[in-house]
Amino acid sequence: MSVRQISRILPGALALALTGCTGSGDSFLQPGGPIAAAQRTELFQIFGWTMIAILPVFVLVPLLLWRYRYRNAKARYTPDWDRSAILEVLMWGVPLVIVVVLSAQLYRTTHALDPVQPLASENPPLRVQVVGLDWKWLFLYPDLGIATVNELAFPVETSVALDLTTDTVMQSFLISALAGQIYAMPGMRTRLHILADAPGSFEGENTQFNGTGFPAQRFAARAMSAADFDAWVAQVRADGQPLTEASYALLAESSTGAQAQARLGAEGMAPGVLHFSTVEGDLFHSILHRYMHGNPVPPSAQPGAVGYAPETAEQTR
Amino acid sequence: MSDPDHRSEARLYLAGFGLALTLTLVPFGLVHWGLMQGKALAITIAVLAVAQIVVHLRFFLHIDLSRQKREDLQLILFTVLLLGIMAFGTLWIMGNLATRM
Amino acid sequence: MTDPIFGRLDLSSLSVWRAFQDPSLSELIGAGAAMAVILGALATLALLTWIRLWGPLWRDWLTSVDHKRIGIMYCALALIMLARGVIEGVLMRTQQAFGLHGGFLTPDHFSELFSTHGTIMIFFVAMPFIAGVINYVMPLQIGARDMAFPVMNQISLGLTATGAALVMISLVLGEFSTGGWANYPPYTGADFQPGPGPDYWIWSIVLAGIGTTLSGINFAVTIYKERAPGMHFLRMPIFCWTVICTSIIMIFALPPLTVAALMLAADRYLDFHFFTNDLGGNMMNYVNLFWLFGHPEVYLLVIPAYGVFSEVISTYSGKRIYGYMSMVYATMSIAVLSFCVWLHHFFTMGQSANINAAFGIASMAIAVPTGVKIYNWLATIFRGRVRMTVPMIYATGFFYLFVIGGLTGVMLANPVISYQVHNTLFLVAHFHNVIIPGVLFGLLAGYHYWFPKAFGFRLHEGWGRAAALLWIVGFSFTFLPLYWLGLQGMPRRSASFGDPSFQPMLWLALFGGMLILAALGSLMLQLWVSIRNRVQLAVPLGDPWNGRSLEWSIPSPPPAYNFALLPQVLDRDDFAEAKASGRAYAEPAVYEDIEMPDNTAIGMIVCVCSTLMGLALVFWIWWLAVLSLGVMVVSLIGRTFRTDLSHVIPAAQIAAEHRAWLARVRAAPAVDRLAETHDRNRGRAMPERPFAAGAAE
Amino acid sequence: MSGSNLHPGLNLGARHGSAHEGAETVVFGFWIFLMSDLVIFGLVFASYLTVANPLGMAGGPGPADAFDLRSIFVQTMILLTSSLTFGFATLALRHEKGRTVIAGWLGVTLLLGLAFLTLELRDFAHMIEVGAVPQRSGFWSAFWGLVPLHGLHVALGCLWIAVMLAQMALLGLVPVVKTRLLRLGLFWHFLDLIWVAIFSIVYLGGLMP
Repeated sequence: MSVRQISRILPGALALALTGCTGSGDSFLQPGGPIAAAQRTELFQIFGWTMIAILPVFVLVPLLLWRYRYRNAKARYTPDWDRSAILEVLMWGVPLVIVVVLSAQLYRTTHALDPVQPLASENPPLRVQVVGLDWKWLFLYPDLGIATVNELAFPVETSVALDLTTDTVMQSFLISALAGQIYAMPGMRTRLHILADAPGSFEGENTQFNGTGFPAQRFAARAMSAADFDAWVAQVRADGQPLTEASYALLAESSTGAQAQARLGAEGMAPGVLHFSTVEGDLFHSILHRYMHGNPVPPSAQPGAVGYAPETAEQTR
Repeated sequence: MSDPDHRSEARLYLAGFGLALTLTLVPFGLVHWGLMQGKALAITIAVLAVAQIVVHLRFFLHIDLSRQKREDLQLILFTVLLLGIMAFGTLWIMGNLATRM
Repeated sequence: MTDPIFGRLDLSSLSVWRAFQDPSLSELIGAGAAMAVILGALATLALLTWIRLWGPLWRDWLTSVDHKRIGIMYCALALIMLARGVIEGVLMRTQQAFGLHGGFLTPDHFSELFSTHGTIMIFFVAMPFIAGVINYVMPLQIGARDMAFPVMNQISLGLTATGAALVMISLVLGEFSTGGWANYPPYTGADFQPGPGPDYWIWSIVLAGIGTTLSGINFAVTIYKERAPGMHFLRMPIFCWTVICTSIIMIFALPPLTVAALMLAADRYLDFHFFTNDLGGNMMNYVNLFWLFGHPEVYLLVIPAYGVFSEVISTYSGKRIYGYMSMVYATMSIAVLSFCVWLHHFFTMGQSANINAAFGIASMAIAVPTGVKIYNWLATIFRGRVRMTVPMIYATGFFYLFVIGGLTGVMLANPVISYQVHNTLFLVAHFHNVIIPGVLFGLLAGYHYWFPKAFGFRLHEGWGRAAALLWIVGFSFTFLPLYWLGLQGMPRRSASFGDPSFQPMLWLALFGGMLILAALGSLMLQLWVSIRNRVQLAVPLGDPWNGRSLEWSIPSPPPAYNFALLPQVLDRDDFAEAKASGRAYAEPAVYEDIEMPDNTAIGMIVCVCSTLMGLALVFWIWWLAVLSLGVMVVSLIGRTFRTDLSHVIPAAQIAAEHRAWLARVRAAPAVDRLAETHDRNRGRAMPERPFAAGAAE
Repeated sequence: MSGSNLHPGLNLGARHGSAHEGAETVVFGFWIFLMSDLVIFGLVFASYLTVANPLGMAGGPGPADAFDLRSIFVQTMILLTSSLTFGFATLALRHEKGRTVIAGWLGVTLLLGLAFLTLELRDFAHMIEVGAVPQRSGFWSAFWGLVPLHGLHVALGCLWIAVMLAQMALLGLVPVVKTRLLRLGLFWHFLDLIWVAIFSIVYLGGLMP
């Protein structure tokens, strides 16, 4: 069996073993889309290749320690032996070859899985703008005119193009079962593409600590059939409230999804979720540009800041 | 200033001063009178600055590559290497991020 | 706004007062910790007064410029801070084990815990421990009388102690940052954390960092200029090579941290816009600068630990280190490569695939020299005669666990994987997996190995074995489950979580944390038992392990001047060769006077003044900041006007001491390695060659 | 120079005996310190370059609004001349021309250093007047983090010269004073090196047509 074959079979076996014991479907070990699946494969391939260098250590340590224990007078003792050309070549050569192989693979997959690239799909792509707030995620659907908090719905087998920023401190956006994470930062726009193969609900989260409500900053990424998605859009339009400058100012206060529900009088929705039927103006770009304008953003106008008071800071918007 | 060693060493300092002076006057003149523009000017300024740094190292700090003990030479070159990695890396990364966001 | 005398320091800064106002469990734990600090300090002061140790403490320790005593003080500082760090770690594991939808700590308290835990463990445990071991061992190994700059060495220690003191004071006054040990803005900017927390972080890091940079300069110059005659670079023990590499990192990787932290300070104090959200600030550059320091930093920590393992494995295998040149090249290439990989800490910031790939490949490249080192150690064991002493138990644990850390390191070096597991518990598991088995096990092995050199008696073997096994097993239980949780997407720094399936693994991790607590307890008990049995454990003749390098050729503990006459080095592993060829323990023909630097209080002045300055800056007490800086500068400059700062030890005294010791060595029976850990071992080793040579073929 | 160079840069020379021998360690140590300091400057330069663009200036004043090329030119000339005068001081030390000559050249250097600082402070005052303050934008933050950092070094250099003048008067030219003068020389020339980078990158680069 060639090394190549081993490296193919071993990951499969490991995948079985590992996914057998996973508890929830919110990890890339149980992928819901092509990116996460490719990331899982990559993980197992690295595992397989590095084992070539690692297994000898695992095996040799006990063998050597036992064989050359002090009381074993039968073992050979060569106190001055300290070099061997063959060993030297192996010691440098084997890790080097492994790293070269892994580097080639790394270069290929890093480019292939670059989060900026749209994903191949027959359906037209969907654009979603993501705004990280203290301690919730706001999703804007610019082509549909709706918005949600802590609920990201999208049709299956569709490339979803996410533009991300935040209106507070730095955050990191991760839906593990679909794709990797990307930072979201105020005044900057990062990009990520996701695609789900089949309907399902996947957990999304912020992984960059941003204050006391951090553990609550989770949301559901819901992949649904095209028909279900249309129905969902209609429902958001029906049960949502308009997202105005005033309601955004309330929403942007440091609060978890549940607290924001109470603040905006939207109890009765799913836990932590808010729906907005309309969005006033180009909210995403006005958030983005607020930090690029050359005007100071004092704490009173800075969501997440100590002393954020949007009522008194109207003039700076 | 009677002894000859002293005089020749002082002359070296004066030579360094003259070179540094020239290498300062030229870029200031270029900018002041607007004799060159854009990229060409930027490159000229950079080249003249590096030349002047070499002049300072040679004539004022007496870094003379041929006569030093190797370990001291290594220190300076090594610093330049590491600083190069850090500064170039910073500009590369931050520049790339700026164009993408 | 702020008081001209007390700045922003007021009653509510006292954590005890806060607990009095709001007696929740979380505040009570905080107040309890504050009380522990205060009472501990008072008890220490009272004890010192009661047994009248102030005089000796001041004369022999605090004002000493002896590299050996400074080294011991560094290690003592590290062990005290280790206790706090471990307790905080266990507290966090407890919180998370009960953290399904809640837990008993407030999120604020939890975030303070992970911030202080990280800061303490890196800057005030690992770094001082390393600085301590290097300080003690390196000059002895190269045959030097002291560091190149003994007074600067004392000042470095003072500045490190300042940083540690500030972190300790933050328990009592105000609160520490909640931004983690990396303290990323804008979260730590004035808008989001206007309190004193991030300022504590800034000043403790900056002041200690200056101390570390000075240490690096000191180590490098000592090795370059103070080697004994004949000690060519290629005759130095591997440990000294690792010190060169580490000091390179101290000299060149601390500046980015200083720059980043001071820029953050400018943002917070003077309303600059380096890293703010608005007005053209660029927080990404902080991340960039921090990791320009942060990545070399972990190699700063682990490279000397590699050096310790090299010494330990070679000694306890009774063999030359295998592949000396390989080791040197590997260490050097790790040191240089460590400067080329910092971006892998932020693959997910949005830069192009080309940049990610370049830094990913550079990161993986470090695995090559690291792998070479591991194989070299195995080849050193091969055809040796191995004694499974405590340091070798640590080394064995290191082999297994560190290799796992290396495997996950290669995974994290891959941007594709990093996109998934970055910022999760997988990352937490990975860096604990390199830092604990790599750095801490190495340092504890070194502690065990060199303790008899420093104090003249061995550490108790049984408790040492218990501690080592508890560390290894405890580590595995604590951190291996975190890999699984990280792969499941559990983010780091979460005070609570919502997925019940995480719970079993977190309980397992808590169990491991308890074992680590027991390991820490065993270490303390071991120290206590060893001190009580110091007469049976004494090894005054200086060579309890059949050592191979110069430090074993002198008495334990060594005299202030280290070597009666600077040794003439003829070989690599010179002392082993000397013992084999019979030239060890020779009496020099002539003894000479030795000039040694005088004790000085300058290090303590710097320590006290900079602590006051740091505190004053944290609480905006401007007059105190200016005053303490002024006193510090004036005393430093004032000292340079004195020229009579050394004393001479007469040759006759040295001759008498050295001859007395030599006579005891010659009179003592040499013990073989089977008796190494028995009371018979007085520090005179029997060469083991004859026994093995016949049995070999 | 004689063949007995123990460290890079100007050596005292063998006739200075123990001062020459002792210089090997301390000068090497000081070189390492300077290299560490160089990394600090290098990173501050790199940070400056990352914000030297319209985004970093955030609509605030740009270099052309605040820099005065003529003043910078005068400062450059002063600093360059001070390097020369310091060089003469070191030569006088090396060739044992006596305390007065050394102190004379050091005094001239000190005056030049103070003149440089005065002009620089005047420039800073002008910048504050036109609103080029660090609170205005990331660009000006980086400028105020970089150029005054060099100014602070010059001020420390001036303090150091003053201290050395006092030590020469009180202690005479003992070995430790000689090696300190040697290191002070390295420091002073190093500052001029940094200034070359500052006037090229910050001022000329900023005022390029």
